[in-house]
Amino acid sequence: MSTQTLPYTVHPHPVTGIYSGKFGTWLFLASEVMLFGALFSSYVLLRVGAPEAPSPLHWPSHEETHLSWRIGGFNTLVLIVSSVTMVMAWASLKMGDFSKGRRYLWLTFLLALTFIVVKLSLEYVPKLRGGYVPAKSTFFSLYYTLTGLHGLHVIGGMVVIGYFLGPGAALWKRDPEYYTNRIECTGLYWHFVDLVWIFLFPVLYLM
Amino acid sequence: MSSHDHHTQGHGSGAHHELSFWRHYVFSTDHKVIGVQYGITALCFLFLGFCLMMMMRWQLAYPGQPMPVIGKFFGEAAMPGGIMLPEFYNSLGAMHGTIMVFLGVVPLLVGAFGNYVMPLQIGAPDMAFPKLNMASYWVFAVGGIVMLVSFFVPGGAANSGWTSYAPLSVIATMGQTLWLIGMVFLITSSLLGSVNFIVTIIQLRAKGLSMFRLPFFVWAQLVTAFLLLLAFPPLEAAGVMQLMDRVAGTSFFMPEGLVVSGVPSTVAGGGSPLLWQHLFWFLAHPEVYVLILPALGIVAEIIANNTRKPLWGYRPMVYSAIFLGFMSFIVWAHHMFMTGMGPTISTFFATTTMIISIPSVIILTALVISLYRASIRFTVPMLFALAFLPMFAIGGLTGLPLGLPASDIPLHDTYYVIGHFHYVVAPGTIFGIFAGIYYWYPKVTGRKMNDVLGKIHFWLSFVFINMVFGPMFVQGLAGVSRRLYSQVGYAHGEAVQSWTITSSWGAWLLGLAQIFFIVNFFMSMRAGKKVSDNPWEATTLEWAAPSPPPHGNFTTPPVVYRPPYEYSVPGLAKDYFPQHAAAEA
Amino acid sequence: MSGSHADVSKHVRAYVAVFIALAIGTIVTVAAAQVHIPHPMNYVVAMLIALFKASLVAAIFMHLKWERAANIWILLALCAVFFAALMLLPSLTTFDLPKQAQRIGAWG
Amino acid sequence: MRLWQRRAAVLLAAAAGGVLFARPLLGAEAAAPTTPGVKIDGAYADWRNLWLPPDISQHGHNIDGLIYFLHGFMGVLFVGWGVFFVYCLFRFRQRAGQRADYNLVKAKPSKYAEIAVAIIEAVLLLGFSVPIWASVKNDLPTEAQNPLRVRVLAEQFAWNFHYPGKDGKFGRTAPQFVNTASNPVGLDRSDANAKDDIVSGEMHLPVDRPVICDISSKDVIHSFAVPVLRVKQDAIPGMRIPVWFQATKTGSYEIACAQLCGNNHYSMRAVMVVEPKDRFDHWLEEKSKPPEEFEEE
Ligand code: HEA
Ligand code: HEA
Ligand code: CUA
Ligand SMILES: [Cu+2]
Repeated sequence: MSTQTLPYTVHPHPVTGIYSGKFGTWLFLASEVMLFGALFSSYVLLRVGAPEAPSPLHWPSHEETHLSWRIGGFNTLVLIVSSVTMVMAWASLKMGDFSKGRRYLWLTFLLALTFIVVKLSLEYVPKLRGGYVPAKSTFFSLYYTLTGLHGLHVIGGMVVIGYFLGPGAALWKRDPEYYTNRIECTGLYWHFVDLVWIFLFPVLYLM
Repeated sequence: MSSHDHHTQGHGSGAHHELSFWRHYVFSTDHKVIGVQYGITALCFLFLGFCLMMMMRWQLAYPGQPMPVIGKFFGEAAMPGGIMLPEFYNSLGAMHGTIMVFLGVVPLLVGAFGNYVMPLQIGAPDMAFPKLNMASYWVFAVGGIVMLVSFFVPGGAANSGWTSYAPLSVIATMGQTLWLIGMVFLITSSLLGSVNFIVTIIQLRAKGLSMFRLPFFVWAQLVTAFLLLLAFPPLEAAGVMQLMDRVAGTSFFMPEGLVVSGVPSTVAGGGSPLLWQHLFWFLAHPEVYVLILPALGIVAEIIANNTRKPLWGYRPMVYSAIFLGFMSFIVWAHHMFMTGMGPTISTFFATTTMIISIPSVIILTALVISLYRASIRFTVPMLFALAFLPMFAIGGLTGLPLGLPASDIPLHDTYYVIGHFHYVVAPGTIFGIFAGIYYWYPKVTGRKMNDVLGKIHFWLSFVFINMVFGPMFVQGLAGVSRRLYSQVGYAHGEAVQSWTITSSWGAWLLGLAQIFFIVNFFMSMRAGKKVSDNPWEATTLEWAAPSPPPHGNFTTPPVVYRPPYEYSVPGLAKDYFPQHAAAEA
Repeated sequence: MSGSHADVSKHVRAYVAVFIALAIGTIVTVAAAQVHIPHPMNYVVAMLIALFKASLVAAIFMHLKWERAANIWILLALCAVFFAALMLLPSLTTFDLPKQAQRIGAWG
Repeated sequence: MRLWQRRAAVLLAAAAGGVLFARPLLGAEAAAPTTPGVKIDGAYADWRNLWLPPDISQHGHNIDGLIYFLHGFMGVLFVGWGVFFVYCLFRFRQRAGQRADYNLVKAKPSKYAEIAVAIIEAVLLLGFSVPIWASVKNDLPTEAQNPLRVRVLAEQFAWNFHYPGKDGKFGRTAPQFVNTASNPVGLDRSDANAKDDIVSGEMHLPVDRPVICDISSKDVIHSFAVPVLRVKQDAIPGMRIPVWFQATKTGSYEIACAQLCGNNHYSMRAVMVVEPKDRFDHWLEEKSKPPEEFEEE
């Protein structure tokens, strides 16, 4: 190990009150807000610009989209539960219980997997087979882009969580506090992914 | 995401690891190596962008005439018989803009200068997230390679302008797809970089270095990083949407009822071409301040150093920079006045545009007043920094007629706009970059660049760059549209064609003038005069480190005692008082 | 962040409470959609519920309630302003077009 | 700098300046001809003319006035700062035994100058730009002023001008009727209103009568730009945007495309003929004669 490491990777900066990783994560999330913001903005602009019902280009009613709120609602609950398990993982680690934290992490990972599997097998595949392709209408363009990008974020989260369950776990032995911090940052990201879905669900499935 | 890294090796002078060649020079996590990587790559791209443009200038000056010597290398698809095709011209134009902005200037100002100088100036051992820093460089490199590859696909590189307005870009050839993919990489790289910059500046300042003791350059980098962080994601989203339009047949930007080449289009429609413009300019207006702020930072450093005097109005400058950054997010639609915008919204955007010019005036005024009662040393970096001021003034002032919707009517999308922004980016930003290179070269290499060559480079560049861009205002006022493969088909274009020719000769002579720079740049690495750690007798922290600085930068962590520009302090023997000096040595 | 074990175990109760609130919020969202509120209002209702749920996630799960680092708050404020600009201005621009230009199309 | 270096620099600068002013020597002879047979009127800038082209519109002088004033203002700012700047460069260059002044001047004048800049910008914006823009955008001529309505439909790479004919009503148009050669604007021939409609690739206008152009596009974004009229409006597919103007001088002028629209953007040019009322009516008459050219193929 080297003698001089970077300061504030683990412990909070005395003035700003946070460690660098958390600050960086928040900054990253801010940029994510703008990323999804642009997509939501597109939704708003295209939605208010859409012509009224008789026109073939009118905005599809919720029946016309054939999106099931049951599946969407189920996935919403899955993500909410995964947020709870994520934060519990952190809390357990914070209290020094590594094996409990690990269990919660696994749960989170499996819930994320559930989300993706449900999304793909019950929604994407049947929809695409049924001719509801992205090119069908503005609504479906938005639907696939928004949920697709969100899904990629979920998968990204799974990769990170998987890393901390696998090779990344070694860090716990070296520096438990550092490990816990990294789980906190992962959690911040994970809750953000959940938060995006909280908006996506009503906008796409219920309107 | 968990982007932080526990950096466990390679730091501090105490522990010296033998790094392999690859870890040391290629996949290095040292901010200085990464800075140099960015610098070299970006200079090459800058050179490439310049070459593309010199070819365009031939077609503009002598339309339809075969290009001497070079023409025959390009083959039938681009230049049959040495005569440039319009599609090739458009590719060159779009790629010149893209390369200059995203692969040349931003990586130089932020990736190279920011990365190299900023941590030194704040007395940090490295960036906050060294591995992330390395990742930004490599993501950038991939983006650059994708852009380069796009020249060789069928149909050539993207040819819908650097603005890629839909629907043109959606129906364009394959190069556009690669452009979009490349942009997604470049944007991602900038995002990663900006997170790193902000955290570093906020968290890793040396002891005693409060925010208002930061050199102005660091402030400029901080504001710039925020612009990158919050303005770039919308274009990433827009890029994904345009990719969907091109690849999956969606119609985000495609309205119904299109008839392309006489054939009714099959896309569903319902999209909005203006949506693309909003998302693009939401990025691209802040982007132009990304191009200018760090350059202003460099110029401020050099002016303080060579006037031997504290900067006049340091605090107002900092506040102006912050305000400028903030406002730059809400002026974007001044690029869209001619899309049929109504009076209310156009007034809003025109007002914000006028407001945003005020902080620029304040910064420029402060820099000019800093010369008063100074003791000006006309070193090479100082020459470039001084020339920057009136050149930026011309560019900035010509922004005003563009910012008022009424006077923008005859000027929009003419060469007047081209003149406006080239005055800010070329004799403005590029001069800032040259100034920075001459100024920090001794820090990076331990040697100074040659003075005489530098001065020749400066004077020739100064004269010829005005010869390039001055005539553009004349063309623009005469009504010549931009992005014209040839203007002589128009009577009003033909009338001012001789100015175009002047401009082209200016560009080629400017190119010749760069030989003095390139020779100097490479020659000085071996043959430049060896200099001390602080050859300019400067006060800021980067000069407290050895030249070139070792891993971990400082032999002992520096402590800061005073504001950044304490020059000519009365009662001291030396005319500079470094930030880290406890008392006069 | 709060440090001691006792603190964290107090959080745990909050997490469970928030989970219940979120679950109820989801049910309310779905229920509200079934009663067919007329067009623009249905968005307002749905967004209000979503906003409420999102605030809970941000405040409790993301620890904003306990966060005292000013940086994060400044960042979020900035983000909120630009987000609002991005949401509002493009659509407003479309509405500000002269009447004749609004969504008439090239044909007709 | 040593003396010889300074001399060399001055010499180089002079040489470069010489190149700049010897510009006509660098070969300014005319290249490709403009549209054969059509003489373009209006004394366009030749290379000695450094300013806006002549103005033949009723509203143009307001815009020109604003641009003139702005450039005066910019000139004052530039020269003002520039004089001070150059003065400093000479007066405060480094001299032996002299030190810079550590103390910063209290520069009130700069503050006043900045405030003045802000005020003048506000006046220019609110006093001039906003009213001009409002009149250009909103004060479309009323029926009483008897405006001529023309539908302008852009395509890669041509301008189509669609006149309603005698009945003053535009016929129905739709994309499926488009035929590039015979029916560029997609007129529905079965529509009664379409019978007398006129479609032309050359724009004819009566002088001294308000004109409303509805600008749109079939494919990509173009921009309808008439330099001598001080008119510019993007032609955006999916939108139809009105612009209006009144030409005050007869002659043939150029319509340009100002927005990159593809390979032949550079040649997307049309001629606009402004003529007296009787000539214009005659042209309409001629054009509405039995339309063999309109027959479907
Ligand atoms: C570095 C880049 C940069 C900078 C700093 C600016 C600065 C400004 N720009 Fe520019 N702009 C661009 C890059 C830049 N721009 C680009 C690239 C485009 C075109 C994009 C495209 O379409 O492809 C563009 C286009 C553009 C347009 C759109 C034009 C059109 O398409 O019709 C407008 C309109 O409002 C505009 C306005 C302004 C204004 C008001 C400023 C202001 O911030 C300027 C403020 C500065 C001043 C007012 C100067 C102050 C001077 C003094 C006080 C005198 C001092 C004197 C001496 C020292 C001698 N710009
Ligand atoms: C940062 C941005 C930037 C910069 C620096 C430049 C620099 C230059 N640009 Fe460009 N330009 C754009 C951004 C930029 N441009 C954009 C965005 C467009 C619009 C594109 C579009 O229409 O879509 C454009 C368009 C544009 C046009 C209009 C094309 C058209 O409308 O058809 C022209 C025409 O002359 C032009 C010319 C030039 C010239 C002569 C320079 C010169 O100033 C170049 C000077 C450059 C140097 C002096 C660099 C020298 C570098 C080296 C020598 C490196 C040395 C290397 C090593 C040591 C390794 N540019
Ligand atoms: Cu049509 Cu350019
Ligand atoms: Cu702008």
